[in-house]
Amino acid sequence: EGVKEIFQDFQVYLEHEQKLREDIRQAVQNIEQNAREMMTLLLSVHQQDGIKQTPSICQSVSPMFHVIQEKMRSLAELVPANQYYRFNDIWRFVVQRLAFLAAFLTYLQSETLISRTTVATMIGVEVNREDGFHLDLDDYLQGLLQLASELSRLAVNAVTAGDYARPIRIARFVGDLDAGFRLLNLKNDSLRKRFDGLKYDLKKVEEIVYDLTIRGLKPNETAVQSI
Amino acid sequence: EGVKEIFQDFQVYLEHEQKLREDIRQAVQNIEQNAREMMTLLLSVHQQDGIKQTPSICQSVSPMFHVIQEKMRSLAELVPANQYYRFNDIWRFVVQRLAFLAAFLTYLQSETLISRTTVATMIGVEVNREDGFHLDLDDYLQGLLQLASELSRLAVNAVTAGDYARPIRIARFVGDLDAGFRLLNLKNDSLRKRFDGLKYDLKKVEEIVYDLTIRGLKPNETAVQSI
Amino acid sequence: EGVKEIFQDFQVYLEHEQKLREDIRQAVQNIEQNAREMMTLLLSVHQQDGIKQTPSICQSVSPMFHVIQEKMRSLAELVPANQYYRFNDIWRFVVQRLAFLAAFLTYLQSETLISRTTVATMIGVEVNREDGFHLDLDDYLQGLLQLASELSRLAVNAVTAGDYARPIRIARFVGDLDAGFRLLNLKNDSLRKRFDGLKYDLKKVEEIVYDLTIRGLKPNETAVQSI
Amino acid sequence: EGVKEIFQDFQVYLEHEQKLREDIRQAVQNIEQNAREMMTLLLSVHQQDGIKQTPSICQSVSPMFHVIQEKMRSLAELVPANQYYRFNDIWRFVVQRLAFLAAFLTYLQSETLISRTTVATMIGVEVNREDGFHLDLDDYLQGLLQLASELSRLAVNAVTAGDYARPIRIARFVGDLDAGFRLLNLKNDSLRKRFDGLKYDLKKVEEIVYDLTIRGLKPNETAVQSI
Amino acid sequence: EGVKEIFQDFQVYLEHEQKLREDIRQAVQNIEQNAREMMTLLLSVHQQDGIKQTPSICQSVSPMFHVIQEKMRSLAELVPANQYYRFNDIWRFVVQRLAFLAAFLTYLQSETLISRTTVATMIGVEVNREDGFHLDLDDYLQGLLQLASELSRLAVNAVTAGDYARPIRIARFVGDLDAGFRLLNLKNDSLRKRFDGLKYDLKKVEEIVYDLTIRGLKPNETAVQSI
Amino acid sequence: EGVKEIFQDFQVYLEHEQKLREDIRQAVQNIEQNAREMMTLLLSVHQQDGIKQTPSICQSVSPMFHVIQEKMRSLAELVPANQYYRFNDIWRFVVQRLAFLAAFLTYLQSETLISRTTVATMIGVEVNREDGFHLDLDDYLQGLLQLASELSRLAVNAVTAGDYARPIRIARFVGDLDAGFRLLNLKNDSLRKRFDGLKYDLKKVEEIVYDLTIRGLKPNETAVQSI
Amino acid sequence: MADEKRKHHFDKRDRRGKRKSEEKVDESSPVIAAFRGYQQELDERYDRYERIIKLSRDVTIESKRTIFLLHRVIGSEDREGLLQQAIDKLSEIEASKFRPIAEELKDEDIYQFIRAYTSGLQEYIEALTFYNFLKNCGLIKLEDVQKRLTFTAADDSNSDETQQKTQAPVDGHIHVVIPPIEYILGVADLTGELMRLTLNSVGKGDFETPYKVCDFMRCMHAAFVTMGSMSRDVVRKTTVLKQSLQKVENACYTLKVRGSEIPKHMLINVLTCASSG
Amino acid sequence: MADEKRKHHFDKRDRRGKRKSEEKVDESSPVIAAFRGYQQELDERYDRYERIIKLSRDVTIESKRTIFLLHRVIGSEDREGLLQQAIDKLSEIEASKFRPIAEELKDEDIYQFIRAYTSGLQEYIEALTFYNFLKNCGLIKLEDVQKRLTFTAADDSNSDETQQKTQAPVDGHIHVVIPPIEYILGVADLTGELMRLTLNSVGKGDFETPYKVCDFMRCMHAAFVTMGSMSRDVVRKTTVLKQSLQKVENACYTLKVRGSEIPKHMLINVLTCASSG
Ligand SMILES: [Mn+2]
Ligand SMILES: [Mn+2]
Repeated sequence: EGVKEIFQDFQVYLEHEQKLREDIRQAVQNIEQNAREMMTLLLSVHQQDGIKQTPSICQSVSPMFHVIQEKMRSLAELVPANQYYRFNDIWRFVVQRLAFLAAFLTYLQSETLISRTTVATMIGVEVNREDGFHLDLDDYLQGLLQLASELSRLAVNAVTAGDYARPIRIARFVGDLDAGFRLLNLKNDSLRKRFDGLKYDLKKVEEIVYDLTIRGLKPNETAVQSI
Repeated sequence: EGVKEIFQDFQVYLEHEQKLREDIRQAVQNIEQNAREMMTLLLSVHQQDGIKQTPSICQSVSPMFHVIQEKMRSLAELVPANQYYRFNDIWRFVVQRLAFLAAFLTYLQSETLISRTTVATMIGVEVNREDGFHLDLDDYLQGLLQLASELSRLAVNAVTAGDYARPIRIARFVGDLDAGFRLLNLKNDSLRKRFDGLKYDLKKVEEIVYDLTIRGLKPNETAVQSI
Repeated sequence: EGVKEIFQDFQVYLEHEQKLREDIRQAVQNIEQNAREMMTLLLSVHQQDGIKQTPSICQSVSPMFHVIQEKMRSLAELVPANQYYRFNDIWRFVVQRLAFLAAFLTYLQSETLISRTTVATMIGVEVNREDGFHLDLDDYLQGLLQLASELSRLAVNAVTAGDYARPIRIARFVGDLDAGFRLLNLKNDSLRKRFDGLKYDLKKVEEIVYDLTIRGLKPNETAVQSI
Repeated sequence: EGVKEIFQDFQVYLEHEQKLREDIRQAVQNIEQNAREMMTLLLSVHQQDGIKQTPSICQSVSPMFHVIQEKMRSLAELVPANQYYRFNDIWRFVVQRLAFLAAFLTYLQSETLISRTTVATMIGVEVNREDGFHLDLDDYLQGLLQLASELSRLAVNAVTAGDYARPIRIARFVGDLDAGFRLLNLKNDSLRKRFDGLKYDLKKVEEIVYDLTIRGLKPNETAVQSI
Repeated sequence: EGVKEIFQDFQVYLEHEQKLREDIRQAVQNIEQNAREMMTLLLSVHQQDGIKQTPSICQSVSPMFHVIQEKMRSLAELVPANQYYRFNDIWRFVVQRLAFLAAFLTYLQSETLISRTTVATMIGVEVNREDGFHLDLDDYLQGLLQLASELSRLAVNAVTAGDYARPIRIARFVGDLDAGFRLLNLKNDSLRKRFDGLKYDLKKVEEIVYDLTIRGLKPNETAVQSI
Repeated sequence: EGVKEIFQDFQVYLEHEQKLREDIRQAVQNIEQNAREMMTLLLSVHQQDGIKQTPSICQSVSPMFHVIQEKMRSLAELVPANQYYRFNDIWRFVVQRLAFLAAFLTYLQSETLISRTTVATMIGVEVNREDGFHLDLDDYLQGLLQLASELSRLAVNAVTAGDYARPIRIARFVGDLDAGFRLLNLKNDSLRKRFDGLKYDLKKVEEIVYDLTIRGLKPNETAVQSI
Repeated sequence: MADEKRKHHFDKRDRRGKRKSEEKVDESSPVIAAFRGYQQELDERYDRYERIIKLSRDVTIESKRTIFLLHRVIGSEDREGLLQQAIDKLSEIEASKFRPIAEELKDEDIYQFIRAYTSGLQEYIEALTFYNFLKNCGLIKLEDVQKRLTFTAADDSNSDETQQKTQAPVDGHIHVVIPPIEYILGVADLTGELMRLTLNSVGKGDFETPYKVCDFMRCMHAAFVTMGSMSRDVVRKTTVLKQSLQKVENACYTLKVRGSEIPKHMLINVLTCASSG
Repeated sequence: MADEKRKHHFDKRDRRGKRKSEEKVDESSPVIAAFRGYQQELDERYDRYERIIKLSRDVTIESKRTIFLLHRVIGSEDREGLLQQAIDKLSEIEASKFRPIAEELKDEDIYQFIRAYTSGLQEYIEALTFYNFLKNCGLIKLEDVQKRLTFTAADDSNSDETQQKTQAPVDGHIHVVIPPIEYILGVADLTGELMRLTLNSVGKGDFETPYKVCDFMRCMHAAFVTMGSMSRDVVRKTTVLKQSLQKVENACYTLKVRGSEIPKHMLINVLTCASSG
């Protein structure tokens, strides 16, 4: 029975794969727990008076990325060379969330767009595929799209908190993001779908600027710029 | 023909099972009828002028929980020890609805979050799984999520009814709920899905506060607090 | 922050639940591996000349039930009292398969119908629901239906292997099973559906007996009976 | 609130409908139990030597139709005048089965096709819609199609039992049925679908006749006719 | 309001479309009725002694194609130029059946394979797609596959009727068909699926030839050829 | 082997079909790339100061339709006569987008409603179904609905950019469109669904007019008219 | 109508007669004789079913058109004219579609054919209740709808045929009976149209309709919640109803917050502008 | 190939250049600059993916054709000729389709592109193992399949471009790596073809093949049952495998019972008749 022998090898192969997949899944679940805590902290910026406590919120979240870096490196060690995309689905979600967290934190600190390299550094992975466990471009972009969505919410709450300049700046930032994304020739289904949502985020902030404009609440350009 | 006798025993057994399931279903249907009536009553708070009649609405719904307690206890007696989870699906829906009703009533009375223990007491079931027919944590949480959704609707109608302070308080309450849920690592599919809806409820009430703010309709803090 | 504390308790609770579910799943997967090996062994009876090696095949499978009993008892210990039906779905499939394996082994050894009690004993679980981790009647019946299906296949292969008496005996056995099942008022969807398949298994073996008869290959009654 | 009053009537209407539907369902379940027993008895004609015991089997089933008649009349009393088709779905299945049982019994007794009137009489319902609870033409036809299917199985088992004339007669009978059904311009989905199955039943018995013919086992016409 | 006039034109246009679809559906239903009658007639060739009446059966079916041609031409007139594939699904089924009927009739008359052109002519449609309402290749092929299935049944009944030459000829014909189809790389799902059935038809007729051969019932070549 | 040759022809035919579908798909993908670029350009009208650059934006987009015309004509050449609806699904999406682009461009240039004929000319297809590759009415209407949605967004951004006359004109234009669509009895699901969105677009622009009116920002009629 | 019917039957006999001579069917067989009878019975039922379906389809189309027409009432200068047109259309539907359906259903068990006309009936109820809401601001009762679908038995030339076939009802009336559940489901659909009406009203500067609709729909919602899960259709439509209700509530909310911005003295100005714009 | 590639890239630069001058995009923005880079990266990946998909689609079509061709072996007089044709076709697929795929995958993480070529690869494995079964009556090993999809690195004009872009593998070979699971799934599909082969064999009077196939498939089935539920695909294909196996078992059964009727002396006669008929 040559057939039997041929298949016995596969049994070992499949068991090993299953074990590996299980280990990766556990590592990822562990990271998700951290991400969830960071998320809760960062989102408190939306709460009453939260917008005024931005600096202190950022300060408490910022160091938490060290833990993330460590855990991501442990995760990376589990994955065999050149097999990143074999198990990609398991950590895709949490990496996108981490990219979002890094991008949101950076925005809150400096109102700038975080670069791919910076995200990679903050969450402790490589930038380039050739170097191993890296930040997939798709995941970085997904993080930015989540950022746009969160910012449209922030614009609403900024007005509530009496900050009329911030929505104007957010509108420009999201407009830039939109222009950037429009350059991309997206095929990927989930990225494309999320990108379709950007249109609504942009529309939302445009409408807020409109609301401010028509009521004469829009600050002048100097006031807008001075963060 | 040993086979025949064996199967005849099974037949008796299966008939008994079906009878039991039928009895449970009828008991549950009966409770559903009560729940529906309480629902209709409580929802009248949305009606024009309803919000002003909150106390009298609450007063008429409150005693109806006595009937619920009785009926739930009769239901509990029907379910054999160890078989709570066997028939769980039959009453899951109505228990979630009752949890919602208790939570909504409590909110309308005191604008506080009802505890799991209180829900269990109000609907006449145990708190702990070990004690038999209990309030499953999932069902309690589902009730809270229904509450968030109903409150976002209430915020809309409060504005229409000219009450501009209530939406502000609702926004804070729903924000707290959101922060609470964010701490949980939800797996359960239906709970998770419902939780995704909470994000929209929160956004909705934040936008209402925004609308009030931008038009200068937001009352000052003292006015907001004095319920 | 009463809300926060409450939700943190829930978080602990939910994590414990997930851990438990994960442990049960692993234990079940482990048993599935054993069941698969037993399956492969028992199914070798279909192979050319397999039918003649029935006794030795049975002898190698029979002791493997000891391992099953041990593992099933460990599984049972994992499941808290009252929660059999909560996690039921996880082991339902493997228990049905074990019931089938026990039934098929018994048939091959003695051409008799295994009782529910015997199945329970062989796989190391209780017979009665009240005693905790038990063999659900549905699962036992599912095992019998799988047996009927496998026997109709065996009848085919017996003929190919030149054994013309065995299909006659199988036809009678499956006929008895069919008459037994007909007494039951089945509601359960999956059981009912599988039962509809029994009709085809029976028809199949009847047609085999027909094929043998019309070609004069049917042995006389004495030859049929002497196993 | 005119709306409220208008809808209160419907509440009563719906409750009454639900109650009625429940009562009918119970009555039907009860009849199904009887039908199942009759089924098991009649189908024993397929068993070893069953074909020779046809007369005694028929004798034991025949009087069971008296009980059916009674129960069907009780059922008929539940249904309001001119609302047969409102609740039709509940008893459709069992009536088709009863029609089959009557048709099979009649065939076994006299090898004739039972008429619609006779079926109606045997199961205690009216023939014409105008007279109340009647035998729907569709249900009668469905019973006949079940008969064709059962007869194709009987042809197989008749050969096994050494009766070579019966399949010839069955082939003619099923051929006639097929010719009859071909006259009908069927639209009804389920009837049409079942009718498509008749083609296979016919093919099966044609193949049996073929098997007998080519082996010279086909009896001459006189032998075929003498039942 | 130029807009208004434009949209009123559109409305006329849309109503016309709906009417058109309805008309086509009715025309097709009407043709289906004729096809069903022709089917019943042609299939009577399977009945006892039917095979001997083949010529008269063919004679009565043959002229019925004139009616089909007329009705198909009326149908074709309904379908605007260029829109064959817009409404294709409505007539696909009946055209396949007509293709089968033409193919079966032709086979019964001359034992030859009908060409696509001849089918098109017989049912009154164009051969080439470019010329408008045509016979789609897929539909023609589906008709041929139905033919193979019907011929395997005819081979069985021919033996029963004592005609041993016909199955030999059918086997060759179906073998040729099978070889032809094997040349095609089928993509189309439904066609491929139906084609998978062809091998069972072929197997069946070849088994009949085998049965005849081993019993020395196979006529010599001259007898086979003389139709 | 006449059969063989016939089937070989069929094979050639089938392969040609598959190739054709592939070619069409590629041509469409290619056009989609162009449409995306035109989209990005035209949408830049929403950007800060974009509205003032409308003429130059239009000037750069306008000639791009020449490329579209060429590519659409090449696509049309691929599609054999009479087979438009066979492959319709492949280009439906891009044609709707092109219809929108043509309609938006025309609106930006002259604030008029583009006619179906003009769209057809601009994208290089026929107007009438009879003439082959044409602009389906549904696709034209879908383009108009996309236009309404984009115009409501433009009205918001016009106000932000300080242009108070444009929203008034947009409101009238969208109002006319709405009145036009109301004349249609839509059946088509996707069109109907999209049409339901039109009322939100209309509501939005009418709210802007309201906002301008109550603040006395609405320009007088002369100012509104002078584009 | 009756002539057409007779012709139809004649055709059939003709077809069958012709077939008889051609077919290979053994007419002496009792099976065949019985099935010939079944064929006739089935054909009659199917034909009746088909005729009703066709009428019902027309009812659906015409009712939908009436609903579209009714939506034009909002913001129109010829409100009464449009309402008149609508009720004329509805009367036309009753006379030309429901009367023939009533004739088909005479002495039949309506539940045997209910599926053939349920969608038409529900759409008609939706249209009629919509008309009534616009006209009288309330809900028309089932009895009143039923009255509209009750016709005096025809007294024309073909009455003899009808008389022969069936017993004329004592009161000389024929009906399309409306089972209460059909009424309820039709009314549930009404709420979708009311939601559209509200949104259009807001657009046209009509500030009263939204509040009126909102109140009305809340009552409906309460009624549906109380009815509960008696029927799967009701549950499904209750969900849709709630969604529509929330859209209307949001519209009222918008009106309120926007309205808050109008300087009192401008209010009249705005309203007149809006209605003429 | 390489020329085409370069042309492709050139086209793109051209297109982009033109666009730059026309567009309203603020090129000085760092966001835009970054996204221009992302665009290029995405385009490259998508283009590579598309190219692989196209190649894989061709592989699927050609492999299916090879399988059809192989089915003609049964009952054919030119068995060896057909087998030769088949292996030639397979070699052609390897050279003209898999080599380009291997080039595309060089130095890439194959799992990023596996979905682009999994269906082609499985179909090819199905065809190759089918060929091997007909030729040698056994299962070809994964290593042997892998060897066929291993190519010596091209030494032609465009090697410099490749060299620059990536590190050439030390051994000078490029591969289309076959993950074991792909091999397993391809082999699972083989059983469907074996089932067809059996049924055709019975038709053509070949009495040996069915038994041979039956044995082989039982081994496969045992192997798959033992592997169990490691992957959803495997479970699904195990079910199909079992159905195919039972069809084959039924065919063997038929052969046996039919064979029982042949008078011994006729057996040779029949066999010769059958093979010539
Ligand atoms: Mn509607
Ligand atoms: Mn295959």
